[in-house]
Amino acid sequence: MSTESMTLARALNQSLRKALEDDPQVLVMGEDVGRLGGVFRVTEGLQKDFSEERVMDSPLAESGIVGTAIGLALNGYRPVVEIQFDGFVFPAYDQIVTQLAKVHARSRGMLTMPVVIRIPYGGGIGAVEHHSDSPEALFAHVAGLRVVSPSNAADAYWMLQQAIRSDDPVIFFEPKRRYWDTAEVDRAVPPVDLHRADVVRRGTDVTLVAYGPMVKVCLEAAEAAAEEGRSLEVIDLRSVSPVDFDTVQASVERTRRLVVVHEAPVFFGAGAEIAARITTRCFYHLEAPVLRVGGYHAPYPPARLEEEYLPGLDRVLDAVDRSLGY
Amino acid sequence: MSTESMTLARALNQSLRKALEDDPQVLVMGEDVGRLGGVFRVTEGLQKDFSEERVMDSPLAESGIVGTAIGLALNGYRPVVEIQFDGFVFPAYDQIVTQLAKVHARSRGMLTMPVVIRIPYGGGIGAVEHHSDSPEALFAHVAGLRVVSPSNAADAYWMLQQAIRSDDPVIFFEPKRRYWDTAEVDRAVPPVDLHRADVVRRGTDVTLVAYGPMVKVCLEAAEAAAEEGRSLEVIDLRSVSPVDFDTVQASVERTRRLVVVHEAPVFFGAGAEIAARITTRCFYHLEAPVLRVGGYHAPYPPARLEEEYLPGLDRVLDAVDRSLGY
Amino acid sequence: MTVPGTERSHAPDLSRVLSAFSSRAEEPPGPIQLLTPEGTLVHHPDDTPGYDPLRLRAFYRDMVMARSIDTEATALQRQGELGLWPPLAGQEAAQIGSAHALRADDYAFPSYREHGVAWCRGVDPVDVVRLYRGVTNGGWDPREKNFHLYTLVVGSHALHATGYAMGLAKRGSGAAAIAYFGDGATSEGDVAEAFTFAAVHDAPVVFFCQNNQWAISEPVERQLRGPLYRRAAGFGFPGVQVDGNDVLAVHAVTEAALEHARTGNGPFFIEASTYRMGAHTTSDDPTRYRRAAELDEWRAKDPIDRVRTHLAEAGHATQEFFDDVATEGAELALRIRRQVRTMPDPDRTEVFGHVYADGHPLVDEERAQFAAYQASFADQEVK
Amino acid sequence: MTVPGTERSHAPDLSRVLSAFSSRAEEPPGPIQLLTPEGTLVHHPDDTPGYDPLRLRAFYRDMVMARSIDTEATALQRQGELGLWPPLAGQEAAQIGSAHALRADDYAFPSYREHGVAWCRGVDPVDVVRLYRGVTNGGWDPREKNFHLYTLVVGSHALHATGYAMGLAKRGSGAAAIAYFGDGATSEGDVAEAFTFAAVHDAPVVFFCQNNQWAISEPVERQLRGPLYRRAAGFGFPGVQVDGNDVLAVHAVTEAALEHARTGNGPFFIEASTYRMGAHTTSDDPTRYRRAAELDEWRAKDPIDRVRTHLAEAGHATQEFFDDVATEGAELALRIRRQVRTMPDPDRTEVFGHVYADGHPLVDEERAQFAAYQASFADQEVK
Ligand SMILES: Cc1ncc(C[n+]2csc(CCOP(=O)(O)OP(=O)(O)O)c2C)c(N)n1
Ligand SMILES: Cc1ncc(C[n+]2csc(CCOP(=O)(O)OP(=O)(O)O)c2C)c(N)n1
Ligand SMILES: [Mg+2]
Ligand SMILES: [Mg+2]
Repeated sequence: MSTESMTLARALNQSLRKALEDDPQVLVMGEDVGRLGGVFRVTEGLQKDFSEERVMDSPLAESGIVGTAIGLALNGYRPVVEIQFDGFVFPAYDQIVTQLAKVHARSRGMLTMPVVIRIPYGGGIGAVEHHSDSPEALFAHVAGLRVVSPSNAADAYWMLQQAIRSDDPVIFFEPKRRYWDTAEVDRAVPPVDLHRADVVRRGTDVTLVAYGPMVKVCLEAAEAAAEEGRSLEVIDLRSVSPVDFDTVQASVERTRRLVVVHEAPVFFGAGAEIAARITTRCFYHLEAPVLRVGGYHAPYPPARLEEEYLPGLDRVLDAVDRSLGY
Repeated sequence: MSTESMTLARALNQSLRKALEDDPQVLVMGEDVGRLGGVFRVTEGLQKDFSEERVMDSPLAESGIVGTAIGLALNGYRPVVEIQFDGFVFPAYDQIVTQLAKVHARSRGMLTMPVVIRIPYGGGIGAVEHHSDSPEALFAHVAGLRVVSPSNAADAYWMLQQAIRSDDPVIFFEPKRRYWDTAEVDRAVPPVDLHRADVVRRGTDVTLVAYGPMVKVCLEAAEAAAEEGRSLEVIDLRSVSPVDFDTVQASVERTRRLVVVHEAPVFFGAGAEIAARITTRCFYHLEAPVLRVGGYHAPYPPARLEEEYLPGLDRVLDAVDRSLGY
Repeated sequence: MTVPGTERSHAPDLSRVLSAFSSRAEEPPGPIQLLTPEGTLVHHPDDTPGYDPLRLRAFYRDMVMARSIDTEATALQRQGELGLWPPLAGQEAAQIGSAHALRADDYAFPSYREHGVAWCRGVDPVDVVRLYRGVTNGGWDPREKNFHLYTLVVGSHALHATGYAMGLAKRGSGAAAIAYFGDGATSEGDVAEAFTFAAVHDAPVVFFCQNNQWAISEPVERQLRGPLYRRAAGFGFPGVQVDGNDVLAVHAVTEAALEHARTGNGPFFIEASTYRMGAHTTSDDPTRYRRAAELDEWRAKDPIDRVRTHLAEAGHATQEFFDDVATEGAELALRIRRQVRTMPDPDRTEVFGHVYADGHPLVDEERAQFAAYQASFADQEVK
Repeated sequence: MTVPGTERSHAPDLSRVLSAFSSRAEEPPGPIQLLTPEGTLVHHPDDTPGYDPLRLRAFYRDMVMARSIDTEATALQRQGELGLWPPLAGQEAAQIGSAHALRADDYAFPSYREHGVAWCRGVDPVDVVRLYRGVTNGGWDPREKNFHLYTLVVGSHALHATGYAMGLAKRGSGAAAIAYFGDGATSEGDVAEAFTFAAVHDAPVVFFCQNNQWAISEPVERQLRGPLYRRAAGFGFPGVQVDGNDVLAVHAVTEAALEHARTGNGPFFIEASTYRMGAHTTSDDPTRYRRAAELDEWRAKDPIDRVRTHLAEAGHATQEFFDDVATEGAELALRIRRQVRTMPDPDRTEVFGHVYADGHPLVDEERAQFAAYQASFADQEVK
């Protein structure tokens, strides 16, 4: 019996545990990942069971963490790095963009960079500044990186396994406000591809595309819409780079309408790329322009305003209405 | 007689000189900007004429340069920072994204950040790795920043003046392969707004949108197309954040076709945002999807391959053909 | 509210304190200390009468106020009134002693735990609490207080302080900047770059590191090797270690360091050895990573107790004084509580309020859309 | 080609060199030196016969080879065959001396000017030149040579070396890593973070800084205050300054430092004082920022001349040997020239070749579009 109900955070913990067991080259590193088990407890108990050599509390320096992870990867290790919060990945941005992403290309394939960078991201938990950002677009634009985000515990478990096994660097965005959401995880089911989108609800009128924390919002919106007789299809994109455009295209060719939802600011966000490409692929199918629901062009606001800022069910349904209005 | 023919690099030099003369709070800082005058000689002669106090050779540390510029701005100065090459802005990315961009919002308008970050960008000069990147999308996604790029000497002169006078941080991308291109600069003409797009060639069949180094390519493409009886409109976007969508929209409502051209990789690039928004604004006008011509999803290649990598006249015309094929 | 820092202390002679630093051998006997945990004065025996009792009482009062703010805010967080609170308990001497050394025209750059410094700079604690309630990302006018906004990205403000100090020197202001950060922050590249810029520019900036032994769950040994104060020498400027729980020593050392900076001698580094007695923040559970014995050890070195003992034993303060201060602390706590409980949420459109200083079409467009969208609900409600 | 580094030198006793470091007072008389600019041996008078003549001749040969590569590449750039070349002239002793101290299983992380180290690691100079011709961003198999690709983003590879060394220690390999960078690089936060990580993890890494006095147009005084080698002490590990134009001293110090690292004592910092005799790169014009007199001063300290004088005067080498080496250098230059001139451009599809290790639909799609687009021209040409 391999199926078990667990939170998304625990699924990640179990996935790390499995990776550490399966492959002695896997390392876990980051600030407070050791005895504390990370501020979200995702690495809880790992140092105790796998030693300080394999689960390392790093100095408080993100560029140093990623930079030394690159060196460890050059030496045959497979580091899984934790960045404590979304807003603290930027000191490491140079190492990620100019180094990590390019090692494979520069070495003409002679060197691989099996490094996973786990980043709890997004808002909705009432946090202080720099603790609620959604910077995925800033990584998706960079060739050489893979960018993914699970929306539920089962995907969290498996996608992290796949990310660790990938020989490419993977930026692994964890929807922090879903850490405590529970789902069934089947640890025996062979995984689907890391970069495949998943049609999580069938529908006929409008397609909703989301990933990470917004999948749940879209499912709720679809549920609410159903009560009003509208049939929304919901796609969990799962991967932001590359994007599984085939799955989205197939859906839009049926529904003829698309709304993309993410927490990150709309301007230059993932929705732009999806809108541009799907419009090209489905030009003669679309009955309405691809609409986008996301963050505003403003810094993430203080916690008491985040409910206004974050896309919620109502804003998604408003966009659906607008789409159907064409 | 205020009009003078000069290179784009010299126009920038003259603009900096003017700013230093006009406002004692203006400072120039960066690596090698002093005695050397910068590796592209944009700051040539400034330290000699304005002292080491106002034109400062900074230590080799980009985060330090931007971080101290923030401190100087807090103290009433207006620093104009030079980043030596596009690929070296990333060590400063954290200071730009989490600090510079947010000071005004965090202080609820009590503090302003009149900092200009000049970045020579783009390829085409046969440079080594990290010296040919076009990272503008990575800044445009970030609220609180303004992102502009002149395409010619006259705009270079005036846009830099305006950027320095702005109370917001401006990321000023200089098309390095156009540094030596000459144009007439009228130093008396009152500037148009920093963020207005400019229709630089009128046409009726397809609109081309570009900025920085690609404007010239688009103008050449329009010239070549004209010989085959095709009338292309060319818009110099000038500003990547905010984007002057009104000007683009007005054009596309007439031509009904749009091709966006930039050097940066297409995936998650500026073309995506322009395509998404113009498709929404002009949904019933467009005869073809907005097409994008730009860099591939790959690190900028070694110099001997850059001609294949960079969008050139042929690739622009190919996209025009495809657009007209709808 | 006490807003000191404008008059000079009657502390041990600055030059004597400075020479105490410079004559220190490679391996000093320990951090600079003027007041032992037992409340007795050490060093400078010829410095009698030592600190002016007035100043001593001001130290004591502000330390008690800081702890009072901290206790109240922690309670408010537990009651759900705040999203988060990073307690300063244990670090009162480091903060109050150093802040008292600042002049009004000096500019301070705090990190996120400098509630005691904020208090000394005249920032209303309610404004500090406002930040952690999630009402704003700012909270006060930095220029008015010469006290910058809190910076949460660890270490990044060390560079702002350095740049600010470069500006002070440029205009020959004669003032200094001070940057507060923790032991963990010293690992960040930005702090090292700040050292480099400050040294090369002879910037009048004091780097004040509260080494509270922990960066969340990581003990200082995970951040560095060897005595931290020596870091500065590697960058070409002086650094000293001071007993961070000794308000007298902290004050004297900071005053000397600021004077060093203000008089054109460049940057100065202070390592104040202290201890975070509480959790990292209210979200943290320190029992997961540290021993109770360690806490007990440091409790015995409480920064407030020793001043109180000294004041009482030297006859510098009466019971009435202590009672008054206690009352003042309780009243302050009450005021904070009252004001926080009735604190209104920010206006919704605040999201768009200050993204840019100059006009911006995209922000305008989104603000308008947002307003229209909100209005559509109003319509519905009316229906 | 000489590929040394696998046998141990017959140099002055390591322990004696190390103790020479550790007994150094706070203000050392100057950098560690074994061979004066005039070619006479200093220090360790009881160390006769000093370095094995075989080793001395190997040093000399490799330094001449390095200069030969450099001169040829500079010429090729002037003739338009290369896009750029960063000359190493003047830094041969620092590079050859340190590289000879490396064992085959040590791993070196160069910056962009380490052509001499590359040579000693057995990298074909043609592969180095290939990079600056713009044919590739790599050029050789780093794992085969235990010599990493050049890193152009200043300072960032200091962290890679540290991480690599952490890995060496983890598997108890007994080998060390070495990171080469310049004086300017020490300002970058990444280098400071590397120091912190290395110190905290006791990583077997040697930080080898070639202080060539300039970072493009900025003299070292724009980067730091005080002696650079002391930076290490501030991070809790040893640092020494060595005459970087003295191949014997560089070799001895590097060997000691590597041994220190390999035997579990953690990182070591070496400041090799040397001089960039040429331009920063072929795009640079140093006459804009530095005095001719300074260059003359350093010419008198040429690292190759002094070894040659010593070899000749000590009777360790004949004229025939010098002639052979000169011929070898000329032949190498000729081979480089020939191979560069006939070097084919990379295949166009190389752009898409190695973006990812695993499959990637976007890259596949763009590759296919690119191929179709190219084919469309072929069609047109056929028409
Ligand atoms: C760049 C960055 N990385 C990580 C964090 C998360 N974080 C907040 S406080 C902290 C520990 C700071 O320790 P220290 O500098 O010693 O200050 P203290 O909290 O002890 O006062 C960490 C890791 C952050 N705020 N910024
Ligand atoms: C992060 C970064 N910033 C700027 C540059 C541009 N740049 C290349 S070399 C150089 C100077 C390096 O000086 P130093 O470290 O002393 O090495 P040297 O060239 O003298 O060997 C600069 C500023 C760069 N390559 N990387
Ligand atoms: Mg601490
Ligand atoms: Mg140098």
